[in-house]
Amino acid sequence: MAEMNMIQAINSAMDVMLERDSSVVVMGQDVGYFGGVFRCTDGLQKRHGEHRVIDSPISEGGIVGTAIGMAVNGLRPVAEIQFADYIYPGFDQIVSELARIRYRSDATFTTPVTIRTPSGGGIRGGQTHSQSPEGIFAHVSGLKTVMPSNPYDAKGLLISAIESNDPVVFFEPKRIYNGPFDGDPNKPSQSWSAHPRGEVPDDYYTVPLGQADIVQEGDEITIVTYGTIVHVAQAAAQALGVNAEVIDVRTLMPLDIMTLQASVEKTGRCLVAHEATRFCGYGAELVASIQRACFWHLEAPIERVAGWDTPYPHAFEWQYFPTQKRLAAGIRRVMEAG
Amino acid sequence: MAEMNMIQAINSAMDVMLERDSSVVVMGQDVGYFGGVFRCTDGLQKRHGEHRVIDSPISEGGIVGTAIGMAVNGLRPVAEIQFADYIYPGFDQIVSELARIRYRSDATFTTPVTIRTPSGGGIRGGQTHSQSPEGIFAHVSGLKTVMPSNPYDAKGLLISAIESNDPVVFFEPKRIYNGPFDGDPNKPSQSWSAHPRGEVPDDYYTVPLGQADIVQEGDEITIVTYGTIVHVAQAAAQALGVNAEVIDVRTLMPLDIMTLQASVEKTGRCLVAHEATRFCGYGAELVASIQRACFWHLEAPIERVAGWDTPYPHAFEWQYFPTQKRLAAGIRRVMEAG
Amino acid sequence: RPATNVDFQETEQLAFELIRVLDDDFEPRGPWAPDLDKDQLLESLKLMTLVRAYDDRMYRMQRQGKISFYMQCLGEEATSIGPGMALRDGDMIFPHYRQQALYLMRGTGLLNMMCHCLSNTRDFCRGRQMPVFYQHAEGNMFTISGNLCTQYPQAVGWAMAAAIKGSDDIAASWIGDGSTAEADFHHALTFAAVYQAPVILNVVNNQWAISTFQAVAGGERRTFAARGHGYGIPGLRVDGNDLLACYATTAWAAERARNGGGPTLIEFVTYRGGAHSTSDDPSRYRPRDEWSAFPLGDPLKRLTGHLERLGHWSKDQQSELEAEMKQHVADTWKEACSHGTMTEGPFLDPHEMFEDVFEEMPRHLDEQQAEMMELEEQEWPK
Amino acid sequence: RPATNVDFQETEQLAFELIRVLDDDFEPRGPWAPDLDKDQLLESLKLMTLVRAYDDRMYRMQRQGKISFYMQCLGEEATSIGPGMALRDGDMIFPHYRQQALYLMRGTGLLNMMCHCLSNTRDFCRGRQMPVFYQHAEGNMFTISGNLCTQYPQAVGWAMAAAIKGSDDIAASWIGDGSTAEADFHHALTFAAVYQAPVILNVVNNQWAISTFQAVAGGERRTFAARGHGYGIPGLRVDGNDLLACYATTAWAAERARNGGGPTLIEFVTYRGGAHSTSDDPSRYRPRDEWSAFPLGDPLKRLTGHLERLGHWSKDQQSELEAEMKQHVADTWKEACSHGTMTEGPFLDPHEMFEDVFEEMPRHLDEQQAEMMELEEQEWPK
Ligand SMILES: Cc1ncc(C[n+]2csc(CCOP(=O)(O)OP(=O)(O)O)c2C)c(N)n1
Ligand SMILES: Cc1ncc(C[n+]2csc(CCOP(=O)(O)OP(=O)(O)O)c2C)c(N)n1
Ligand SMILES: [Mg+2]
Ligand SMILES: [Mg+2]
Repeated sequence: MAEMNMIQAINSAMDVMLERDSSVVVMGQDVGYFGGVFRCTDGLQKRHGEHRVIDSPISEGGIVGTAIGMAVNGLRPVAEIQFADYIYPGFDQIVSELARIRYRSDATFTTPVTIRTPSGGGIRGGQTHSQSPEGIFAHVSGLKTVMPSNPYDAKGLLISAIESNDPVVFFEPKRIYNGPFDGDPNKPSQSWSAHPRGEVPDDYYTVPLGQADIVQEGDEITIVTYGTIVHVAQAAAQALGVNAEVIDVRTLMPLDIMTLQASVEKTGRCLVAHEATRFCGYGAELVASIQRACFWHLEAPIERVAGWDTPYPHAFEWQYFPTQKRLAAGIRRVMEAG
Repeated sequence: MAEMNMIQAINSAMDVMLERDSSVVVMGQDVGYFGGVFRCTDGLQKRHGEHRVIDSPISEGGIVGTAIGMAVNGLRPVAEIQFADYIYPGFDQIVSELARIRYRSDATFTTPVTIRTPSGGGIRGGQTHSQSPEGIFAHVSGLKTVMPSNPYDAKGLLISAIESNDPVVFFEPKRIYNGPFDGDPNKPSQSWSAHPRGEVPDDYYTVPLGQADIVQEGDEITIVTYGTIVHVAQAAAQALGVNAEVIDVRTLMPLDIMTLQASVEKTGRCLVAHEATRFCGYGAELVASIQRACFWHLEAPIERVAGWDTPYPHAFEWQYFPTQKRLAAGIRRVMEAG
Repeated sequence: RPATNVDFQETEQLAFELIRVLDDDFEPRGPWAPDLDKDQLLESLKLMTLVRAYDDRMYRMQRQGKISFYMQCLGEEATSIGPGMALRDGDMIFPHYRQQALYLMRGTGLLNMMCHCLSNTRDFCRGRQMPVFYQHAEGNMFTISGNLCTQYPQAVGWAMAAAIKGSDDIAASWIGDGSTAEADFHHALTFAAVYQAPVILNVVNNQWAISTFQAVAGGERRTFAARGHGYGIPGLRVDGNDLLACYATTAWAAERARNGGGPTLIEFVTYRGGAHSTSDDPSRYRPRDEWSAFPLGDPLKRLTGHLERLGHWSKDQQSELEAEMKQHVADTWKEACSHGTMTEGPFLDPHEMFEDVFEEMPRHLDEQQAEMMELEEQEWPK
Repeated sequence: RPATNVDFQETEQLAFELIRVLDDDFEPRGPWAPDLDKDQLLESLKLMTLVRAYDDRMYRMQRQGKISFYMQCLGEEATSIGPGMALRDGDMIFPHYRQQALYLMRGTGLLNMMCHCLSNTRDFCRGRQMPVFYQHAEGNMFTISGNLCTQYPQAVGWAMAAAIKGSDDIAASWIGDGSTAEADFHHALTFAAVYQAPVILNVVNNQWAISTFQAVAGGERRTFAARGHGYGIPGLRVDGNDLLACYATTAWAAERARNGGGPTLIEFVTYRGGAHSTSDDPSRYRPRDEWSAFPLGDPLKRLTGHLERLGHWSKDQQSELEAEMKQHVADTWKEACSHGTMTEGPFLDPHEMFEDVFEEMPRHLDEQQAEMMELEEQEWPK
């Protein structure tokens, strides 16, 4: 056991897998000699060699395309896209190829590729360093989509992703790389050491894909969220003194609807929250699935708190970001309805 | 007035706009000398010249990227992507550039580009000639997203799209290019001449963006859909003898929620249907928005009928496609619930 | 013909010439003439004749509505067969959709290929792909994609992995002239150059991309073979209707790659003898007699001409062979249809549509599968 | 220096040489020596000195937390200023993020650029972009994107439109060495070649792409200038720290484009003198003294050296100029801050966040805007 922040946990996951499985390779822009712009691959090339931790040209399409070819030849590439905002030049290889090669070939070819990419805002990154495109990938049949909210899950889920024979897009909420964030930018930044999930085993372990996590039990309302907003939601509910059940979806596809359903049937009220823009965002699917599964138990309409339907504006980050204030307003709307 | 199928109506819209506005240009693969693989640009190069109706290299990214540059220089490009399945190599230019140039530049630069692309299945096109990715584009702030369901709307909406100073992604349901389709592949194919909306003015007219269309009034259930499924839904409701209100969304972004809300408040029951895969599809947003707007009027959970969450399989097209049978099952679930 | 280990600089001229072996009198000439023995030549002729018979039959079957779609490789056969002969079984092939000959060479089997085009119970894609999107893992033939050029960087990645694993197998990929405009062409060349991947990147320049002449892809300003020069990748421009030249140039590039010399880009100059696909009508955009005027002729005629000159073959033997292949194809078609057609059973079980989206079927697909199967039971209209 | 209307073939050698004007003694030599008069040279020196003072100040302001982010162009100034002088006002510029000098040349204004970096009430992006993502429509300077290389095909499209409209304005775009690996590089070159677009495509090879040396983009196997050869596009490899060479080569390419000669690719060889950005720590991946060892020197020293040789300038005058510019920048910064900073008002009104997503605000944004404004009123924690 060691105290790790999310960067160290993610680094450890790759380190462990590079050690355990000689078919694992790590690739991406600046990931090798330098160790990554967020340091997630720090030291890996030194430990595992240039042939297994590879600096790639600035070509997201080329990174995904070659990763697919490597996977077809028996490797397990873990490819980093430096920011989720820059994943789009690789979109065709992800959607048209990576996601469907197993299917179209009747599983005679498979592509166990993991794509890691930092996402989300709250770091003054403006419109091209803050995006949360997870909903787009969750819509693509054949991709698994994951977003952890703490170091323990990050390492365990990333190892599961690397070991999965299905392609996985693994989003890393960069705002909480170094510490949990309750949505108040004026507070001194916290470290993971205080957080129970900041305790991470040094060795191999997994957190299974496809299982949501009830991070806080409650009976007045269910808050379904993931990534950074898990921490904001907990803080908001606490500040309001509402006994909320907070669920961290963790794996967006496949979705653990059973855990969500059981909770909403218990509380009768539900708020869905994420950082991504609202219209057609992942939250829409959560609402649609939950209203169908729990309709007869719902005492109020399901509300969504999400990024506004605009690009992520540099100057207005804290009016754009789903802060405690906005979560609280959403919780109130749900609690006071009906 | 003339009888036109959707291909002729779309061709006429571009012809009219090329004639009226010297800044309009048409570009895309095979659109020039040949007139397009679906004939939508037939005769346009001959009439308007090689400089205004341009054959492009096979490079969707280059087509969108150069179209943006042309727009910045005062032109109004109408770019064809030969199949919606092949739009992804242009995805970065659409999402990162086209959608956000107005915003990021405080409207000092604008990009009035229309991207036309045939979408949807039912033509034995398999997984790479049948996709319906509209939900992905509706999620991107800054894009308008349109899908007509008949020749009259197709021409009027396309002219509105070309005249819009916002970028528009214009999806053309290729299954109904030549005639309406009620979902039964064994019936002899129908022509548009029998359909009231097959009557199309030869000259300029518009159908405004952002307005849904109630194609059939009813009071038992509201069916919200668009594109090919509009026709399937009408046939299914009729076959069941259900007095359904069928709404053609027409413009997916911005969504005309008021028309949907008024209808569902009246009927108390709602089915959402589309061809795209269900998980995180556009229908999820429709359900999420409607359940919030109409929660207290709903007598049953909102159901979705959509493409299964798999790639579009060649051999099982009619088990995959939302046929009358599947629409009917959905209608029954909604009608019988509660 | 430079040594296979020369520096890039010494190869530059080869991107602008047209590398040929067979002259107009079917005589092998020049430094590229390979030593293929009689059996190998006859083997390749047999294959070429079979592919033509296959294409001809399948094209007509589509016209009769027996299959939904088809694409011929008429006139381009040598650009698959020649290279195929020069590669090892362990080398991985990432084809474009006009390499049916390579699938036959790698043991995919005529019957299996027909069953795929029929999407029948024996389809190795289990009905999930349109006709001609073949695959054959055992034969190291990759699954064909509908999206142009995506296989190019994949081939480079496969080759990078071979190098990482210390194997001397190489990868080879094919695309068309029009596809060179796609992003993945640049991705492939960039990564191949940077990592010196053991890969052969082939461009089959058949003059047309559906209705657009290769000039719309920039082929007239500069040869496609020269596209690699900006990256320091050797380019060979080859007479694609000359089976011996196709073989010899691939052998050169393969030896170079296997010995650590890195990638080679090969442009095969040929002509698309047929329509783009069964959905296409070339009479709308090109002269009907263009092929007959094409200076590089017909690869089949040139190969038979060569064999006749060697005294290994005669017109009669060729007619016999064609009749034999035609019969073989007809018999195989009959057998293929016995495994189901689009209209007559046996049919694939639609529940298979939900398999292989993921390794294990997640709950939501399980439910959708059950819902679909239940609907299958129901009558409609009731 | 060939005539500007020569065939591509006659330009090929220029992609492998290093085109220079100023020799090591700051003497102009060779056929590329332009005739820039004293005033023009002093003008460019003034600008270069201003840009350095600006970069220096803004870099420190970020370090002090006054702005969120910054990127210098230290050492690369000549690759913007030289070309900028050779273009006409009507020519459209699609820059990379290190062309701040071009914005200054095109009249964007130091004050406005600072106000943008502060995202304050005078920010021409109204707070929507990170610092250094400038724009200036009146000056025909495009809005900078965070996504690398996207501006390249856009510049080609702009140039195609100019040709369609019969104007003789041209477009010019800049990217870095690392960005050449992106798909849009290939898109731009393909379309530029096919349509012979009047465009200048510049690659600023400053040796580094964040932590990766230009070799990771393939720069060591083949010059970036040669990337165009595969498409038949002339490439010029230029000493990017030689303002006169940067000017002269751009003038050549501009004249060629304006007269229908089509695109030119220009590689400017230079060195990234500073960190990649304020988020970067180059000591982790390159020797601290690498710049001082860079053979092409410092563009500012070379320009002052040249002017001194001509007797137009002295060390003292340069120190005065630097002091003057430093003061000018300091004063302007003070004024900029009076329009608001990240911490002190006046602030932009957050409701503006919802404007310009579309030309007219649709209902859902209207509602979201109202909801946000209402929340702004509320206290939290209550
Ligand atoms: C990404 C993508 N864009 C467009 C298409 C549509 N399309 C299919 S084949 C084809 C022409 C390809 O021409 P070429 O590369 O020369 O190959 P050929 O058909 O001549 O063998 C086009 C445009 C596609 N399949 N994929
Ligand atoms: C599409 C995309 N991928 C990755 C990045 C992250 N990134 C920003 S700058 C940079 C390096 C660019 O290097 P180069 O092109 O040489 O330009 P320079 O910084 O040297 O001027 C990278 C990788 C990005 N902004 N956009
Ligand atoms: Mg072709
Ligand atoms: Mg650089």
